[in-house]
Amino acid sequence: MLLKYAFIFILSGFALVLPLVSIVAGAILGPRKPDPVKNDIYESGLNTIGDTWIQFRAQFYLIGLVFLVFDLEVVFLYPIAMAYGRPEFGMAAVLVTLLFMALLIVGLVYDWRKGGLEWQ
Amino acid sequence: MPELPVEIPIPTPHQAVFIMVAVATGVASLLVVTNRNLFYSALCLVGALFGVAGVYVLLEAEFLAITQVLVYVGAIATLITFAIMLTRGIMFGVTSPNNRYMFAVMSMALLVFLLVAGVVDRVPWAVAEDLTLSGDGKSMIVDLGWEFVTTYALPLELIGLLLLIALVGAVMLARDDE
Amino acid sequence: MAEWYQVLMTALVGAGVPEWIATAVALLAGVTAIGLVAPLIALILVWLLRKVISRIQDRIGPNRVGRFGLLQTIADIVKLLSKEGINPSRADFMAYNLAPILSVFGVLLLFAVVPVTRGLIGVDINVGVLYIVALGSIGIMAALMAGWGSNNKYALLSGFRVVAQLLSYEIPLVLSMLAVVLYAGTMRFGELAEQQGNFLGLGWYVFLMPGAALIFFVCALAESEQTPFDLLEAESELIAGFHIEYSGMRFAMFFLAQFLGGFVFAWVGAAMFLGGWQGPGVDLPGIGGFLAAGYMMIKTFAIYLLMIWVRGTFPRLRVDQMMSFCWKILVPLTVGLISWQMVVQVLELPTPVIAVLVLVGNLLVMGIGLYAVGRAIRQEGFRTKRAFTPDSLIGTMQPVAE
Amino acid sequence: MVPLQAYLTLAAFIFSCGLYGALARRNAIAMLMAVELMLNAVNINLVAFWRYGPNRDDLAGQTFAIFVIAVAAAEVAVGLALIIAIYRSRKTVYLDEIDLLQG
Repeated sequence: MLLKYAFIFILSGFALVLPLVSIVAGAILGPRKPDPVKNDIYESGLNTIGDTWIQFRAQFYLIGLVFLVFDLEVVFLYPIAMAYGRPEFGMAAVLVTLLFMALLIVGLVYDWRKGGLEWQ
Repeated sequence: MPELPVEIPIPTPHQAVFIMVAVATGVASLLVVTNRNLFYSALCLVGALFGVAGVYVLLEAEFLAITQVLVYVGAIATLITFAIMLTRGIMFGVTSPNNRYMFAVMSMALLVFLLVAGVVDRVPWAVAEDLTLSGDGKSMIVDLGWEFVTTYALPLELIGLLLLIALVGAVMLARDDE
Repeated sequence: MAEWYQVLMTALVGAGVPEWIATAVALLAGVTAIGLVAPLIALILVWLLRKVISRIQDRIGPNRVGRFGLLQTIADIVKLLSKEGINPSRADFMAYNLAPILSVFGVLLLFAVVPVTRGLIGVDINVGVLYIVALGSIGIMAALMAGWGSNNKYALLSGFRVVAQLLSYEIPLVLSMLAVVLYAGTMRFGELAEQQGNFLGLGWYVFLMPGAALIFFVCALAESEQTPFDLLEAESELIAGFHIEYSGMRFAMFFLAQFLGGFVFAWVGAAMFLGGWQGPGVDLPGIGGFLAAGYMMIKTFAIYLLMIWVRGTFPRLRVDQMMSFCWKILVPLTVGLISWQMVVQVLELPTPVIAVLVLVGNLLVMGIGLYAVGRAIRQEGFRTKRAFTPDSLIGTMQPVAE
Repeated sequence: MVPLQAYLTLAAFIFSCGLYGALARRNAIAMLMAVELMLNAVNINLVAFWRYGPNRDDLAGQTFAIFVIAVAAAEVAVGLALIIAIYRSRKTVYLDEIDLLQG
């Protein structure tokens, strides 16, 4: 098994080097004549006003929150789905799983009712 | 050529990979807590979490490794980055200063590490003789799922309840009140 | 069935090479193959996209460089190589430069698990399906870093949107894949393809689970940032998205990652729903293997062409529509589908009955989904007649009132 | 084979880093990150003991590690929501400036 992951390990090294080499090659081959106007950031051709890192609403955070909860549901559901191959997997196990899923659906519905999923 | 006084062992590929992963993880986690820029801390945290996933792979717990990447790198690190962006005024320079107990805490943490490392080295661990895993990795995942719905059915429901409560609480806390 | 690296290693050891060198050579050969094939595929994809989109829009497309414009992409690469890499003022060096590298990194790693033919899979790991989803999150991190590091309001807003979109659509994506895993009982792509081999190699899961396949396709479109979900780089709102401040090779890296990402999702879809390498005649000795690899590529490119077709015809969604569609339609539908399948499969029924019930559930899901979308479109028709507030388009761009 | 002690030492190192960060940082988010490191160190230990223990068919170590990950996720979700809420009302994420209870 470790041999398979050794392959992924080597590939990950390669996958880092390939874009790095391309970018360095681009930096070497391309011209380099920076000037303030060129390096200025482009915001629809207007001069940039104020600080870039203005504050954002918590909407994005709420989406991330629901995602986190469902991601954990997935982590538990995948092994349970695999366990269907076992002959002794019965109705009791299914009920346990369905109850687990129902709890999370309640969370989603709560968020929905509270407007956490509305995009204002 | 003179003989070396200590024979340097040549690591097996498995050991060599472990050393690489361990050093990377250790350095990344050290940078998480010493970096003065909070955003860089978060990036280093992602690196450290990846390293821990690599450690799980070396321990042949592949489902746990993929869980680590899925939950920690995919969700938790992203949420932390969001929170960093949501809560700061100016992002340049020192955004993550230390408090006045820094040196005391540093020496304490060092002491804890040395103590634990020393103890770990001296304890005669009851390590199994034969370390090969029985069955393939697939049967392990199947067993994990089976454990979740039988032995650990109650903890599973409790986790579901905990997540529900966490979601409700966090939504109430973080919502924009207009 | 022996895997490719085992065959290679046995051959090398047989030739008298020490075992550890044989292992290293085999693994390096595999990595090199992926490293050569992936950029080549990207070249073909760019050319294909341009040609097909041009045809849809009643144009000819590139036809000057090489026959049928086949070398146009290479000319573009030469152009991109000779361009100046501009460093925007006050950009964050680490985040800005790491982002394009990481986005390619995440996509190239996905090529490790997608299957070509029997025994010719980079590595057939036990968690293959989850691996695809988990490593997709590297792209999210890269987009966030690019948006944050560019010191540009549009880039940052787009970076936030990327995260919101990709995170949201990951849930129905992974749940629709769970439907297949639940039925097949495996997460290995090799075994998934094996199990679809009945009925002369036509027992594909798309016939059994059309609902899951449709949801997977929609989510794959969203995950690879294609139309109608490409409002991350909507020209009219965000100019070019999180990579607006990138030029030269660094821009090319984002481009490469996006194309390859879409292709990998098409590949995964072909492997999970269209039977992988299965097809008539794959068990023949000799040509069977080549036929299988051919089927795999044809299916993958068919799905990719479908993606291009969608790209050429569909209008773009709004942010709020996109998020509602995901959380209010797709997620409940997939959860319902999974629950249905869980109940059906645990009943002690003969296999054909279970298959029919699963199919009924999928058709039900498709029906409800299409009805919900239709209703939403009708409501939207009323809504757009009213004067709309520009605030809803700019959305979260407003600073919070002090 | 890598000895068990190597894994335990690595976990101890990560735990100490987390301990230092959790106590020495002023920023609440940095503290949360340090707590995550400590939980990860614990997980490494759990899995290492499972792998090197006498009964590897008993998956308690791995199961527990997954539960730890789930609890950590819930902790992060609520913790960050608290930080965001406090930041909204008090405009700070520095823990020593948050002294609601001192009257």
